[in-house]
Amino acid sequence: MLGLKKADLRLFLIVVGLVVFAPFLLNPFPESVGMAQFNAGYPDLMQKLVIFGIFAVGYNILFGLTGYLSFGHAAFLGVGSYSGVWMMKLLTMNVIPALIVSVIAAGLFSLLIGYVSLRRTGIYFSILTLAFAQMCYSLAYSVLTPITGGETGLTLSLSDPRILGAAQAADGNIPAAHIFGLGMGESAELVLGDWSFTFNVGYYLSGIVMLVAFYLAIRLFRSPFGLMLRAIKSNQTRMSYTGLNPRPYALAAFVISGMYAGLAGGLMVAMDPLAGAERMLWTASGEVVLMTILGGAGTLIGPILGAGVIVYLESIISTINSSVLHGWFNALPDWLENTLVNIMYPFVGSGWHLTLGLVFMLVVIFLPGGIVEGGKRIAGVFKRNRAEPSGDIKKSAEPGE
Amino acid sequence: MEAIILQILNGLDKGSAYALIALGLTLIFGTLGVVNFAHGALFMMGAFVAVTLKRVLSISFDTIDETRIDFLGNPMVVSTPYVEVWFGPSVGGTIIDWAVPLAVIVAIPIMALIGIIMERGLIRHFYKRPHADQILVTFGLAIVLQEIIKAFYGANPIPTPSPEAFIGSYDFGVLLGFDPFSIMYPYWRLVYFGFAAVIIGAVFAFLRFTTFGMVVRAGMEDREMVGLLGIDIDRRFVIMFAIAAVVAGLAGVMYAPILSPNYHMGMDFLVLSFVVVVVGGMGSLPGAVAAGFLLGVLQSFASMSEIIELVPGINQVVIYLVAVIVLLIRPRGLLGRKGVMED
Amino acid sequence: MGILEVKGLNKRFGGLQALGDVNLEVQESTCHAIIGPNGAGKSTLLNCLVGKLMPDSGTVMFQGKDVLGCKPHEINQMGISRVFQTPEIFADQTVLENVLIPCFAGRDGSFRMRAFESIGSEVDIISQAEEMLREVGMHKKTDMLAGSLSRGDKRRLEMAMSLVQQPKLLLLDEPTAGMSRADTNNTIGLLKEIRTSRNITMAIIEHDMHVVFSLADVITVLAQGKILVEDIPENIKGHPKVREAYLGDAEV
Amino acid sequence: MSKGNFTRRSMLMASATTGAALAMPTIFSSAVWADGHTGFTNAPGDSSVTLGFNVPQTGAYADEGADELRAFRLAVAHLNGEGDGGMLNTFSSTVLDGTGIMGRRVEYVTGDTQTASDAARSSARSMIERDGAIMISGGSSSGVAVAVQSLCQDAGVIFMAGLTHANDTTGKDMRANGFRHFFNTEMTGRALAPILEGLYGTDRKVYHLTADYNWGWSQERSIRAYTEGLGWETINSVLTPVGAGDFSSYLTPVANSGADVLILNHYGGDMVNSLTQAVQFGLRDMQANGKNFEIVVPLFSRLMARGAGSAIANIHGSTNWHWSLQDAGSQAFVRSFGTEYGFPPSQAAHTCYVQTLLYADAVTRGGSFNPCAVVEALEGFEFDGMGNGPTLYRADDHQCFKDVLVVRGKENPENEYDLLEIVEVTPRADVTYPVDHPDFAEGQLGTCNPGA
Repeated sequence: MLGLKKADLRLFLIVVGLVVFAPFLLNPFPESVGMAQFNAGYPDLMQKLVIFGIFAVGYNILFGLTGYLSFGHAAFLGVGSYSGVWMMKLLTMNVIPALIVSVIAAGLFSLLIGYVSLRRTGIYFSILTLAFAQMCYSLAYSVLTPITGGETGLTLSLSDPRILGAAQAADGNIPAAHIFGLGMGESAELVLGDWSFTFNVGYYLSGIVMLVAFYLAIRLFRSPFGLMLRAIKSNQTRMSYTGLNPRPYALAAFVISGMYAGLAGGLMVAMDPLAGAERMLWTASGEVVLMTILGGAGTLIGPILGAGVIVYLESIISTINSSVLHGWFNALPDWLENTLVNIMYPFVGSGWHLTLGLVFMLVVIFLPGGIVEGGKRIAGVFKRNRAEPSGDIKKSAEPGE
Repeated sequence: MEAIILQILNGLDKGSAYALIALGLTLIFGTLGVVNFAHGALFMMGAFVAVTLKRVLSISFDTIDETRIDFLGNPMVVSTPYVEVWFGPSVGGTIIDWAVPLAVIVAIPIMALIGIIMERGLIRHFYKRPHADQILVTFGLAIVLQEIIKAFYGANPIPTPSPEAFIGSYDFGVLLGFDPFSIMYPYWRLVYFGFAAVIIGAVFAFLRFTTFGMVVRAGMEDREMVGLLGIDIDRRFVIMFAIAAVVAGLAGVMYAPILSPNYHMGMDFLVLSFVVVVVGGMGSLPGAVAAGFLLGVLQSFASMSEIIELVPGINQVVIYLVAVIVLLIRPRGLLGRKGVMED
Repeated sequence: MGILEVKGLNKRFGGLQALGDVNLEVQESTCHAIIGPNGAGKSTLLNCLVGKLMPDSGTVMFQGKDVLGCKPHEINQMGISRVFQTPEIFADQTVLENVLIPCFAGRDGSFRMRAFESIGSEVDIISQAEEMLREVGMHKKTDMLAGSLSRGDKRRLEMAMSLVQQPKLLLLDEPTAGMSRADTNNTIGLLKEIRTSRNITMAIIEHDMHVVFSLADVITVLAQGKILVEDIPENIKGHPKVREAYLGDAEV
Repeated sequence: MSKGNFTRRSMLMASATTGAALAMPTIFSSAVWADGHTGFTNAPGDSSVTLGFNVPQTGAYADEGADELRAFRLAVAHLNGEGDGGMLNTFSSTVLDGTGIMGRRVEYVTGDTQTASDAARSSARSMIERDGAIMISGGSSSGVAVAVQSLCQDAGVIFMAGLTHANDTTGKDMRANGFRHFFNTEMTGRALAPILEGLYGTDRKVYHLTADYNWGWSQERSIRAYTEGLGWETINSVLTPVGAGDFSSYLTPVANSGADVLILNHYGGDMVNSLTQAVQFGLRDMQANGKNFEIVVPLFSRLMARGAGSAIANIHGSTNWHWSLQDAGSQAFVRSFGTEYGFPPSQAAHTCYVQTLLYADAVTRGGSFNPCAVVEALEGFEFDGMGNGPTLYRADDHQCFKDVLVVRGKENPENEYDLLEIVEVTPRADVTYPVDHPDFAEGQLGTCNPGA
C-alpha cells in the first residue's frame, strides 16, 4: 500500500496515529494535578513538535544519508520563514501560497549555498555552511532590516499591501492566517472530566504536511536515489570509480533538505506570523543536528523522535520555576521538600540549557545511535527474556532502519 | 596612516586571542584527532579563574559602621578584605590590584587539571568515534560548563580591571614620528600582545626542541607510525590536552581586563576560532597562528567607518567571507596538509 | 588498433620525472600487465588513465575517444572499471546493495534522480546483481554488511562490482597485494575464469611475478618513468634489461 | 497493556468522536472553555487569575530578567495581600485592597524570552494557550517587546511591556492591547539634551557608535536630533555589530576624528564593553578641540553599570527610575524589595512591578478582565505614587508620560549598588512629545482585541 514495504507502512501508520491522536497522547495528566506541568497538548507546542519534525526529517536526508554535517540549515529555515511572511504581507493570508513560496525560496537559496559548499568535504564543508549561515544571520539582524525586520523580526502590519485580501480585518486588526477560511488559531475543545483536549486547525495542517513530508522521506530512503546518497557517506572514491558523480547527488540531497527546512520555516510563520533572525543563528542549526543525532541519524523515525524530545524539553523544562517545584513536593516534610527543590532547581527553568547539555552528552556517550538504538537495545533485552513484546519505544524504534 | 597603524595594532591584539585559542584547537586536533567544541569554554574558564582569584583575594569580614547607613536606612555593613588586614592596606591592596597577573600563575595548574580531567574523563573515549560525535559531545560539554559558570557568577559581565600600573595608554605617535596623541594604545593590550607572542613562542619551542615535542610533531604527521614505534601515545595525549587547556586558559585570564568576562564569551570566540583553524588549515600550527592574526587584522580594517560605508555590513561578515574565499581557492586552508579531515 | 592507446605521456612532480614519454597500447581481449620496481611510475600511469591525475602532456585514447581531462566517473561510464589495491567497497552497506549501485550506474548513468521509485520494484536490476554475486560465489552473503567481510570476500565483492558493469577494460591495481598465497591463487583463478567467461580486456599492475605470468598475454616493464621493454611473458622472463632494472630492487 | 487501560482508552476515543462531530458545523475558535465562557481569551474562573511573566532567563540579559521576576513575585504578593503592600500604599488609585484582582487570587507562570523574538513569542504563546495567562508582561529588549506585543494583540490578551526603550514599541509597532510604562529614546533625547548643553556647551563635535539593530538606530536618531538641535555637529556615526565584544577597532578612529564627544548608543554587554574599552583607550583623559573629551551613554542601567566598574565615573545618561529617589512610592518599593531580597531593585524591576499593579488596577476599575475593558481603563489614566511623579497613560499611543531621570556615574561609589547619582529629574512636560511626532508616525493602534 502507498508503495511502501510492510515494515515501512507500519511505521508510517504509527506516525499517522501519533499525529492524529497527539492532542490526547500529549495531555495525559488532568488539569488539576501538579503533573499537568508536563502536559504538552496545547497548540503552540504541538505545532512546534511536528514542524521541527519536518525540519529534522529533512536534515536527516542530508546528514543521515550522505554524512555531510551542515551547520547552516537554520538559514534555509529562516529564508523559508521570511518568504512566507512576505507572501502573507503582499499576497494573501491564505497559507498555501506562503508555504509554496517558502519551499521554492529555500530550495533556490540552498542550491546556491550547496553549490559552493559542496566543493569541499569533511569539516571544511561544515565550516563553509556555518560561515554562510552566520553571514545570513548577521545581515538579517542588521543591514537587511528592511527585508527581514531585523531584531524585531519580520511581522505583519496594518498597512500591508495585501493584493488578494484586506489589509485589516473587520474589527480593525491584522487578519489571521488561514487555509481557505479556516483560521490557524481556531481550535475545538473537548472536555472530559478533569481533562481538556485541544484540536487546533494549525496543528492538524502542520501534522498533515509533516505526514506528507515523512512519507516522501520514506520513499526517498527506499529509492535508488537514497541508495546513492548512502553510497556517498560510505565511500565517495568508490562511487566515482563506479561511474557515479557524487556532487549532483549530494547537491540534490542538500537542496531537498533545504526545501524541507524552508517548508518548516514557512509553517512556522503560518502558525505564528513573525520571522525572527535568531532562527538562523548557528546554535539553531546545531539544534537540528542534535535532534537528528539524538533520535538516530540515518534512521527514518529517529529525527522525529529527536525533534520531539528536544522541543518538548525546551518548552516544558524551561517553564518550571521554583514555585512549581515547591508545589510538587509540598506534601513532603519541609526539609525534604527544600532539599529536593534545591537539587532540581539548577536543572529547570533558566537552567534548562544545563539539562539539554547533559542530556545530549549522555546520549552521545552512551547511545551513539540515538533513541532508535536505545529502543533496539531495550527490544533486544525483551526478546532475550522472551517477554511479551510490548512498549511504545520498541514499536516506534524497530522499523527505523 | 595613523588610522591604519592603529587598526593593525587592534588586529594584532584581536588576532592574539584568536591565535592562542586556535593554537590549542589545532594541537588537540593534530595530535588527538579530536574536534573540540569545548575549547572556547576553556578560554572562558580561564577568564573566570581571574575573576575568582580576585574574589578570593577580596574575601572580607564584615563590620557594622554605625555612622553610615545603607540604602534601606539600616547601619552600613563595611567589609575589609583579609588580605588587607594581614599585609596592611597598601600591600594587601596591591595584591588585590594585581589579581589578574597573579591569576596567570594560579591558572596554570588549574587549567592543566581541568584539561586532564576532560581528557581522561571524556575525550579519550572519543578518539575512535566519528568527528560528528566528537563535535556533539564537546558541544554538550561546552554548554554544561558555561551554564555552571552562569549559575555561580550570573549572566552579566564582571569587571576585572588590570593592575593600576597598566591603566593608561602608550603614545606611539611620538615614537613613530607622528603627532603626539595620534596613536595611543592601552598598555594592557600591548602586554596582551607580548604575552601571546611569548606563549606562542614557548609552544613552538617546546615542540621543536624537546624530544616530547618531536614525538608530538611526528604524531601530527603520521599517527600510526608513532604508534608503531611503541611510544606511549596515551600519556602524551593527556599532556597535550593539558597544554592546550592551559594555553586557552591563559589567553582567557589575560583577556579578562580587555573584555569583562561573561559566561558566553567562550561560545562567542569558539566559532571564530574554528573558522581561524580551518582558514589556517586543520592540523597546521603555523597556519592557525598566521590565520589568527590575518583574520584579526582584516576584521579590524573592515570595522573602519570608511569601509563600512563602502560595503554596509562588511564588519559583521568579513571573517566568514574570508573563510569562504580561502576555502574555495585553497581547499585545505592557507597552510593545510593533504588528507587531514577530508573524510 | 588497441582499445586503449597511450601516447607520449609525461608527468613531473616537482623535480621528479614520474612518467617520461610513455607509449602503451592495450589490445582488445588481452590481459596486459604493467610491471616495474617501486617508484617506476606504475601508479602514476594508472592514475592518469582513470582521471585522478592530469598528465603534463600526451594523449590517452580509449576506443578512439580522448580520456584526458575527464572525471573518474565519466571515464568509468565510457567502460573503464578499476579495482583497487585495497578493496574499495561501500562498507556501511550490504553486499547486495554494493552490487546494486554499479547496476544502477550502468543503467541510469552518472546522475539520475530516482527518488520515488522503490528499489524493491527494480526486479531486473536486483536479479542482475544477484546473478553476479552467484558468479563470484557470494550469493549466500547478500545481506551481510560489506565492511564485515573477510579481505578475500571484499576483493570478490569489488570484482563483482566492477564486472557487473560489463566494462570494456578492467584496470587492476595490484589485486593480490598483501594476500596469502592461497588467497592469491584464488584471485588468479577468479580472474582467469572471468577472462574465459566474459572475454574482458584487462590491464593489470602487479608486483607479484607469479600473478603476472599466470595471467598476462603482454607485459610492459616500466622503470624510472620510462618504458623499458614490452613483450610476451616468455621473452620478458630472461630479458637482461628487466633483470638490470630489478637488480637494485629486492623484490626480483 | 492491562484491560483497565484499554477500557478507558476506548471511552476516550468514543467521546472524542462525539466531540469532533459536535464541532463540525462551526469550528470553535480559540477560547471556548467549558466553564467561565465570557467572550474573551482565557477568562479566569472564580477563584484565581493567571498572569504570564515573560522574562529573559537565559542569554545576556538573564540577570535583568531575574530582577524583573523578583519584582513580579513581589507585585503578586502585594496584590494577594502578602508582605507590606509596597506601592499599593502610595498608589493614587485605591481600588486594590490586597484581595487579589476582583476577588481572585493572583497566580503566575513564567517563561523565558531568551532575548529572541522567536523564543519570546513561543513562550508567551505557551503561557496563553497552556496556562491560560490573561496578561503577559516583562522582557528586556524592544525587539522582544514588539514581537510579544503583536502576539498578544492577535491572541486577545493584554501586554504590559517590561524594559523596552525603542520608539517603535509605542510608535511604528504600537498595538491596542499593548502598554508601555518605560520611557523611550525620544524622551531620552529630550531629557538629556538640556543637561548636556549645560555641561558641555553648544559647540561640540560628536562621534556616534551605534549598536546595529532597531533600538540602536532609534536611540541614535533621537539623540542626534536633539544634540544637533543644540548646535552640536555630528562628525561620524558608525554601526557596531551586536555582541562585538572587542570594540577597539571602532574606538581607535575616534581619537583622531576631531570629535570631542563620544555617544555610545549601546546597551547591555555592548555598553559595558564599549564604555570600559573607551576609557582604556584613554578617551576620557583626552583633550580635543581644546576641551575635555566627554562620553555619553544615553540609556543607563545600574545592572549594566556594575559591569563597567570604575569606567562609569562622571558619564552621563538617562534612566527610567533609580532606587535612590526620595518620593514615597519609590521608598516604599525599595523598602519592600530590599527587605525581601537584600538589595535594591533595578529600573527593569521597577517598571515590571508598576506594570503589574497598573494592570490589576485597570481590571478592577474597569470591572472586567476583558482586554477591551482594561484598555479602556488604562487609556488616558492619570496616576501618581508609583515613583515617577504624576503619570499619564496616553490614549493615543499607550505610552506613559512621566518624569525622566538624568543620571551620572558616581566617582566613589559607597557600595556596589550606589553607582549612579541623579543629576536632574526632567519634568513630564519637558519630555512629552506630540502624538504626530514623525518618529512615531507610521503606527496604528488598531482596536482592542478581546480574542473570542
